[in-house]
Amino acid sequence: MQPSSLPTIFSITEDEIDLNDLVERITLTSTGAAAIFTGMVRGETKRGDEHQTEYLEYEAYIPMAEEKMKQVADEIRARWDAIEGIAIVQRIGKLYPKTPTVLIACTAAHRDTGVFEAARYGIDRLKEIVPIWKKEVSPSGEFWVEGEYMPKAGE
Amino acid sequence: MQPSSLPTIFSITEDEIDLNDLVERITLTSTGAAAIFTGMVRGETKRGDEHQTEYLEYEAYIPMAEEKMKQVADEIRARWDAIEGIAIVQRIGKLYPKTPTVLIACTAAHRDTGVFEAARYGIDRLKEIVPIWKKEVSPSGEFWVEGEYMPKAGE
Amino acid sequence: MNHVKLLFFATIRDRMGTKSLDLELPADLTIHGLKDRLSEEYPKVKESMKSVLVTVNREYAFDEAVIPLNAEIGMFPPVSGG
Amino acid sequence: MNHVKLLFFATIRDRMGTKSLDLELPADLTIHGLKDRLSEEYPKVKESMKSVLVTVNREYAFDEAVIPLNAEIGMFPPVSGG
Repeated sequence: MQPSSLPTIFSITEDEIDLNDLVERITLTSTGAAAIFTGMVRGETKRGDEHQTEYLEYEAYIPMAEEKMKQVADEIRARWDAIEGIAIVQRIGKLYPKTPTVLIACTAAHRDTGVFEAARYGIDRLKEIVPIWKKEVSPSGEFWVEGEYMPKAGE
Repeated sequence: MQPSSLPTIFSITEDEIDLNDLVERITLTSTGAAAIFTGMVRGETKRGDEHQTEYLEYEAYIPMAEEKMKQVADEIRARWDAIEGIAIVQRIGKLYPKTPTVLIACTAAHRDTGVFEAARYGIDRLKEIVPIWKKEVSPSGEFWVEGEYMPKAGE
Repeated sequence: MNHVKLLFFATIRDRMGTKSLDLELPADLTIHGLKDRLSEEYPKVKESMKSVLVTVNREYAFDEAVIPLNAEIGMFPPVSGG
Repeated sequence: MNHVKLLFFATIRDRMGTKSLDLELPADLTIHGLKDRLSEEYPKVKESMKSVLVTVNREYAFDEAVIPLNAEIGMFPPVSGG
């Protein structure tokens, strides 16, 4: 099948992330496997600087974020040609602990075709190049979380 | 935290698999990442013997399957000590193309702690040792799908 | 004598024509001995007995094992869930 | 002159005190030149300009690039979505 006819979903939304719906929308008749990553707001962080989080506030440069999500999907398809459907969703706004904030899902006919690796690659790339930021609000104050990745030309 | 206080869900069910609910039930305040695998009934299979499937009929040796799902979860925790919650669900009965039939989900504080590998291991082990079988019904007849794995002593 | 409950699944159940069977076995019978007995009494499963998986009280068990008292024995082909 | 729209996000927006700015720039100004100009006019972002990410028409852009006509320019810290 041509990549253009394969389902690819990008979304930046203030609504709840519905895993059932998203997986269904990237399932074809030939699909037998889906690997899905979701990230949630951690209320308690132990690694690094131990701290509590009251909530996170997400914002995005929406039109560019949508284009970069498309780029992440294109990169996934270029690397794993068995991938059938891709969904990339970022929830923005004020999000409380235990709430899913992001989803990457990839489907394929079989599980040994790169679906797991593709989902992992997708979340890693989203955190590198998709223009979204989060501000952490905790009992001790608020601060912007900053990533570390510096995009290169062509990214 | 002691493994005994961490959420572990096993289920063999005739009901729809609800990803949102299952992920929520294995999300702790310290959770920041979930890797989820779902398998679906393929209506069209291209790899190997190309064929169409009308539906699959699953059956399980239920009490043993539950014990073996617990064993898979124990094996996951022994290999990846960062894993917080685990859900392993197999849907049985008559299932049509595009329907999710199985789910393995693992949560952890961070995504680089083995969640992806743990979910992958979980589905691989389920397909080796958990006593569940499927019969494939197609326009050209029906046949039992047989696995290849021969469990060893202690498995 | 040892009273055991046999449970059959998938192809084995189809060939046995039943889901379960209650049997009286000699006290020191092995899994191997049980397979031989079933092969004789149910010729349809003779071929299947070569590759059948056997469980005793819901743990995989192997030819040399002696069947414990009042065991629940499962017999089935390699699993294919997922 | 080149009329461009600047969009600021996260820490950069906080320090600029605004989400966006319309500017008239010399026709051959580079990204580097734009950063210098903002550093002078908005001392609060001077430090941020050293590590800021810059986009031109929603693609990452770098110091030497000349800013095209009517560009939409984004300025923000390294991303932290997910």
